[in-house]
Amino acid sequence: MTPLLQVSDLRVSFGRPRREVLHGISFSIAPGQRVGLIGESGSGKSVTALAVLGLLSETAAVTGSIRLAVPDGDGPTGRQLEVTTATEKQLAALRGDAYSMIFQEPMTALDPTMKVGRQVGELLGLHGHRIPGGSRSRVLEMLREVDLPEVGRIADSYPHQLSGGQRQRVLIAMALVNDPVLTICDEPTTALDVTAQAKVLQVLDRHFTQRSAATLFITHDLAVLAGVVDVAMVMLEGHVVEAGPIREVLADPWHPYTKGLVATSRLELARPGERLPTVADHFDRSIPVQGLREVPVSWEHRARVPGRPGGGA
Amino acid sequence: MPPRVPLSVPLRLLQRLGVFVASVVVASLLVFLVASALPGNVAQVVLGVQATPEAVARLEQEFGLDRPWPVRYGAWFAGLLRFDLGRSYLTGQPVLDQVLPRLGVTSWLVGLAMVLALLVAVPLGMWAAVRRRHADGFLASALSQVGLAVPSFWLGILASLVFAVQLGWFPANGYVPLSAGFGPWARHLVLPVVALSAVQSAVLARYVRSATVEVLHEDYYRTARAGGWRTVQALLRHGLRNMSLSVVTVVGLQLATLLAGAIIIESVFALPGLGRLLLDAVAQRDLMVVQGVVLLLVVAVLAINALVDMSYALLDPRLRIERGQVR
Amino acid sequence: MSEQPLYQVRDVVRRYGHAARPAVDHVSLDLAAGERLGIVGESGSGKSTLVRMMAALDRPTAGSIRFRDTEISGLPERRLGFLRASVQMVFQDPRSSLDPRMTVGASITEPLRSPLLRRRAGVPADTRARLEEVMAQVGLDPADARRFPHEFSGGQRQRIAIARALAPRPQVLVADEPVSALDVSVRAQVLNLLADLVASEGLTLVLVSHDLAVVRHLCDRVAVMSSGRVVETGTVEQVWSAPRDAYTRTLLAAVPRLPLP
Amino acid sequence: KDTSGGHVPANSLVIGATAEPPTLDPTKNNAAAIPQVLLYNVYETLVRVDSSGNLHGLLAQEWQVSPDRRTYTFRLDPAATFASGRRLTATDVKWSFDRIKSPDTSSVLRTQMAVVQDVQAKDPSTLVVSLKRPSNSWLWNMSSTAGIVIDSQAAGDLAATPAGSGPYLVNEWTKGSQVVLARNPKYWATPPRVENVTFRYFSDATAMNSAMLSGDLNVISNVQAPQALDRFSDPEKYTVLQGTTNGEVVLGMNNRNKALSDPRVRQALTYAIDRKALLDSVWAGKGTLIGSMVPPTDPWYEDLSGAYPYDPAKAKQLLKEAGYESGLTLRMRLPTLAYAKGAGQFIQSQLAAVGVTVVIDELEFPARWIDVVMRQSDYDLTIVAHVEPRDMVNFADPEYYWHYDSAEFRRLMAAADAGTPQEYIDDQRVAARVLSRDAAADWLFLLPNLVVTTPNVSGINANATSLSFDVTKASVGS
Amino acid sequence: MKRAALVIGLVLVAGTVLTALLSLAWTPYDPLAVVPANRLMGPGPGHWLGTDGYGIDLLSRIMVGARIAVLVGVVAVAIAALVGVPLGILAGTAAKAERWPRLVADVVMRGNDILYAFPAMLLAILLAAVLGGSTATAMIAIGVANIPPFLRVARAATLQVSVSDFVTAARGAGIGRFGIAVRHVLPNIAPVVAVQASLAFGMSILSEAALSYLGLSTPLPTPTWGRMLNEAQPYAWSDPLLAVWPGLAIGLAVLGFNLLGDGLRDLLDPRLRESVQ
Ligand SMILES: Nc1ncnc2c1ncn2[C@@H]1O[C@H](COP(=O)(O)OP(=O)(O)OP(=O)(O)O)[C@@H](O)[C@H]1O
Ligand SMILES: Nc1ncnc2c1ncn2[C@@H]1O[C@H](COP(=O)(O)OP(=O)(O)OP(=O)(O)O)[C@@H](O)[C@H]1O
Ligand SMILES: [Mg+2]
Ligand SMILES: [Mg+2]
Ligand code: NI
Repeated sequence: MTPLLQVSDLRVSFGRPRREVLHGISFSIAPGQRVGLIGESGSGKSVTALAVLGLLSETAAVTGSIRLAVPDGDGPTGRQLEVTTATEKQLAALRGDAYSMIFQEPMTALDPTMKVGRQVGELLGLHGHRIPGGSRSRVLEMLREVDLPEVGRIADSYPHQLSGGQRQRVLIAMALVNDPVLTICDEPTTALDVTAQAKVLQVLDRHFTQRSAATLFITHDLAVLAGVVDVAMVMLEGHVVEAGPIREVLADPWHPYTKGLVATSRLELARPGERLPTVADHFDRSIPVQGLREVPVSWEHRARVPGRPGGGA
Repeated sequence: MPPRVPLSVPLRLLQRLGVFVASVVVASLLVFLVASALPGNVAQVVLGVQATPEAVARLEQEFGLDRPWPVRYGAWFAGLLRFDLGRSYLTGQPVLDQVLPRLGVTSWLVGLAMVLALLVAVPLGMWAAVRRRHADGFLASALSQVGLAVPSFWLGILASLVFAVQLGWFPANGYVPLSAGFGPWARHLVLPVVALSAVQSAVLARYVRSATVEVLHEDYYRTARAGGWRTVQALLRHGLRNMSLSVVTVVGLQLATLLAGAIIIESVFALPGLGRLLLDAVAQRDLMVVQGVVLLLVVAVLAINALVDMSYALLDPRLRIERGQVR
Repeated sequence: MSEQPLYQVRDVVRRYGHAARPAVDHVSLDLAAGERLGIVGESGSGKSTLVRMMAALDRPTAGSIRFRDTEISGLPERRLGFLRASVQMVFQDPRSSLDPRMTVGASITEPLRSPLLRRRAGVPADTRARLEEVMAQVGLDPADARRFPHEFSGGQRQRIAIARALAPRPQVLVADEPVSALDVSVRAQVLNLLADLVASEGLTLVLVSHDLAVVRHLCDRVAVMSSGRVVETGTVEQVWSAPRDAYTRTLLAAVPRLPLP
Repeated sequence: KDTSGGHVPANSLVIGATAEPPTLDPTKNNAAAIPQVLLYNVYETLVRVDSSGNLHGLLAQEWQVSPDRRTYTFRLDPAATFASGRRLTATDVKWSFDRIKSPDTSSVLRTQMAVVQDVQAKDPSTLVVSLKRPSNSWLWNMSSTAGIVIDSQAAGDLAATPAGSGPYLVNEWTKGSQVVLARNPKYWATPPRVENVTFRYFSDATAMNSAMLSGDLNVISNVQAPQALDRFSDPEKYTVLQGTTNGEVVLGMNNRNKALSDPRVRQALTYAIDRKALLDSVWAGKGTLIGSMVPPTDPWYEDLSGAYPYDPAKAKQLLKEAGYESGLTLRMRLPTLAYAKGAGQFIQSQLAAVGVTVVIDELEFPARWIDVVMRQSDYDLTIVAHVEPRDMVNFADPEYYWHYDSAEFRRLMAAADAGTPQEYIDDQRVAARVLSRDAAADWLFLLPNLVVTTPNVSGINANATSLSFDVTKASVGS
Repeated sequence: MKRAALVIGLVLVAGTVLTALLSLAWTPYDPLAVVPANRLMGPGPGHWLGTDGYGIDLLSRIMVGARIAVLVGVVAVAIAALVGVPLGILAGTAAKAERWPRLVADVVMRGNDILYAFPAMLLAILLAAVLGGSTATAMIAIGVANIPPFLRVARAATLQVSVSDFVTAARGAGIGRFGIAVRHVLPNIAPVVAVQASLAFGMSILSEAALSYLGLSTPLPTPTWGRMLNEAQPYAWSDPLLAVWPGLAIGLAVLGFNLLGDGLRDLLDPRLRESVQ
């Protein structure tokens, strides 16, 4: 089966003089596959996500290749679009339709001057989907699907009238309204409190299961990731340093950074008052990071950087 | 401690109105004092260079200028309450009768110039923002800068030289009221409006540009693009309204500038507007007219600022006060 | 509790503008010296509002807050010196709580140069020395004092904010979600730092978080807030292992855990 | 109808002018813009002045002066009627004159009428005016605003609705833009040829020129920026009439200033200024060099412009004699008028060359300048054009802002006014020479009258001898 | 392109300022001496820009004019900023405060609105009566007339800054209202004020031209660019260059200050600094 997304040797740099922030990463996502992307702040997760949909700011220079399968109605056509060279028009046709994205910050990601129902609804019309019951009913249905209460009232609300968790769910509704084959979720829950986060994760999980849709799920929180994805990549300083099935990565982290991450993520295990384990306990920053050249398409096996990984216990 | 009870909406409106009225009263006093403080004397102007001091004194008395200022202010203010701006010293006519026909001319001039400025500045500023890293965007920025650098009276002179004298497309100057037909009215206003709006367009374009740059950095803009809108579509659908807040503020701010600019444009194009009335009245120290016109301007600017404040809520739902709603 | 509590919060209400429901609704709390109090609750439950009033950065609409037997809720800024010298605050977002146009060193020593705090008992007089001391304490190189906030990572910036709060040697440290904006890899560092400081300086701590696990780690007592009210208080272990309130249980259940042994 | 742009309607004059009348009552306000429109065109006088400066009868068919020259008997034209159709009688003239004489009018014209003892309407067409003393200037003044005859029955709101006997009526007054005159259908004498006359007002000289160039005007009443006259040089399209006015541009010297009270200093300043070059620089060489307070259209005119040739050396010499060898500083307070500013700048530079430092200071005109210079005499030098006809008499008033105080001059002027017409001319001529000799002021130049018309317009005077822009003889070809 | 704006702006502004300074020491000809024989010469080797209707060298006049332009621009903007910005900060910080300061802020804002509507010309006439028509009159009148936009801009920016966490943090650190205004608000609103200042600078030069037309500014014979433009008006047909030179000078100076303002804003913007870090 052709993958939905095929990224090879993706390099992104910014500014003048050029500063490379992604140092050649490669991976692919098959239909229905749920891929996680973890890594510390600034490791290049968002840049990867934005590059995939061609949404990087114009100061970015992108090399390598990103190919998106172009679907036709229900399934992939076998045609692929090269994002790095595509026109804005070609990309716009795919964005929000077959490929969609959910951003981190629910407070600012919605247009404050437009009722949310309309913001969801206009995406239906934009991609030319004719809805039998009218777009309003589809919008309400979608809002219901993301577990929002009183969907009628919410559809007629402005973003500021909703809570953070509600807004994030509206954003999810916007991303999912056209039944995308791949949804990129860029830290969709970090801005939420624990209760709102739990709800949002539940909604996403249900949606992906029901539609057998693929996702690229970005977070720095392993605990969040564990409930959503099947396979995961670990990023560090613009490199993918480890990849494989999520259980294996968590159970037996191989890269010292991953080890540290797993250790710090288990806050509830620590005894109150006791010193918490940190990433730095496992991983020596002074050693240059080496990245994976490739992530196996099948994701069945763990992939690791050849040779000895840097420092740590 | 009892909780503070927030004012109800009608009460807040009333409060606002109260502030507005108080401002107008204070403004009227200030206007009066400044006008009275202007050196020179209308009686002398009326009687001309040959006048004897006795004649001047008699005329001053006739005008009531010999009374102490609180009395004069009181009389004027009492008139204001009846919408009576007093009578011009020079012509003996009610000031209001002089002001109203000219108010029309100036309103059209300023209003249309503002509209034109918006029509030019919004696309130009957006273009300059979207393409700011390209040569054409830089050119658009530079173009708006040039508009700032040319004095509007020269622009007016040049425009009338080229389009009226050389090409004969439009009348060189003068005004006909709208009641004389749309065509002639419009033809007479084209050049002055263009000349007046040039500077405004430039100023506005700069604000639109920076507001657009803000929008380009906004998350919701990125959301819109991720949803499938193209750059320009996203900007128009989701950027315009968000930008309008800062642009409206500037429009409100620029209005006073525009009124000042109108004085010069009205001279260059021989339009019978308020600006020229004010200029002539000041030159001749027809203080009643000066007071009337300036008070009118002050009230207009206050009213426009109040409108701008109110339009915020219209443009940005976050600023609306709703029952049972936070913030 | 035999001795007089440091803070006495009584029936405090705070209503914002025209809001229908107060953000903080008749809250009463006591805080003893040396105690470590956690305040948890979902977003919008009024946690920040409450601690801001305790730090006299906001005024209650009604109710009273006493610090060391002095009523602070109505005091004008110029008479708050004693409080400012004793109570310092760390905010949630390390990006926005530092002035982008001020060097880190200037930010940290700002409280020391404040006219309200200067020459108060306990507030260090030697600014330079104290700067180097606190920077070392939070694990920053004192040589970095001349750099600007944007040149630091999120974790580092939060350390800077903590250093700034420590500078005047306060007795009480109020931390409003100090780790929520941080990525997990640095979260542990900051929590460890706070734990160390509280222990070594004998600080009284008020820690706000929406994550009970964070509170459990640092605090001995916890107050659970919902819709502006305190719905449950108790020792951390008590609330953690046997929550009485239904809302507390939801909060606990919502914390994601790694599915590992 | 669109009269304000595009093309001028047939058989009409559209005249560009600079200042708009503030009111339409010429007796209440001294603004020159009022008689410009109304005098002779709408209001008529007993006598009028022609383009060479001579008096002719208008409403008066003829008049006799008594041997003691104190009684004037006018025979009014029996055909004369007001625009209302009512016959114009001696009673109306008496009413009009008395109105100006009346003590409760503050009009400046009252001083011109002050010499009148008594006005009597002997019968409908005979008017007898007796004066307190003989006065030549009185009759002259009667040819101007002071002498207009108002319809005593129709005099309501004269500020808005004139009631005269002239060939035109005020048809429309759009404030801020124009006054439109229409032919008086009941005019008692030869009706004028042009049907409608519009005076359009421009505060900006360039705007007026543009209007002419784009065909919105067919007459410019007086070009205000002579540098731009080249634009109208094509004789196929424009006719330029170059005549004289009564506007002497006077460099006034305050005789109360110690230095300036010394005739040698005044003469020195006069020698130090190259008036020919000044005229070229300031007014594009248009205008006339005069040398005293007399325009060439006055009967006693003689060319005195050569009396003080440009001679800086002589100027220095005179200053030295007067004791100002080491320099002299004078304050020049200028009205904000183009010619004054230009001339001031020029003069400052030339006086600097003879060791006189001029400090310039501009005063808003009219309000400030009149107040400071004319009322308070707080100045040393100033420049302004005196546009009234026959205004040399101002030098006879030592209180006038120049404070020129010469018994000889006063005596000559009094004698002139009281003398026979011939004595009037002779004495005025001598008086003008006295002024020149004393360098009472420096008459920089006489403002030109620069009228531009389209070639089909005729009957407009080149010289502006009165305050009227007289359109009664104008005609427009096709 | 951002750097280009800054560099071009700097070059133009420096050019204007240096010209002004140079004119104090040297001009090719006496900028006041009337030479009737040299009237209206075109540009040529002797007079690079030609001469005017009095035979005065135009280059010399342009150079001296730069002096007034820079002086009026700088002083007027300084007056406007020194009054407007503190009041704006006051109004901005007080808007969130208790009753009394808020009332003061309201009064300041309404007063500002009234001042804004007041024609600058009236102020200038009034001042001219007291001080005489002088450069100082024009500078003060233009400066005062420019206070309202500065005040508004500063207030809006202050409102934004004063809700930011670092201001709250500073209050928590015991910094009083004044300290916050000086140490935090002022530096953070500086970019917006810089842009406003550059806009106001250009406008001031043009306003001076208008006031000098009414005799309310620099007295004769000192050449200012505005006066040169006014004097060139009658020559619009015959010698258009007379207007072109001062027009160009005004244009370049205004352009320079605007570009400089833009460049400064970008330079002071932490967002942009971060990306070039
Ligand atoms: N527009 C940009 N201009 C310049 N540098 C950028 C830009 N966007 C991102 N970067 C840089 O690229 C690097 C990777 O950033 P990215 O946003 O992908 O990190 P992240 O892994 O998503 O981190 P976080 O968890 O904080 O979101 C960072 O060093 C960042 O500073
Ligand atoms: N300045 C303000 N003006 C108006 N309403 C406010 C303001 N600050 C907070 N609120 C409202 O008061 C309530 C409590 O807010 P508070 O910030 O105290 O909650 P919190 O528990 O700290 O939430 P979070 O976890 O999101 O920080 C919320 O409904 C919020 O919307
Ligand atoms: Mg990210
Ligand atoms: Mg909070
Ligand atoms: Ni027309």
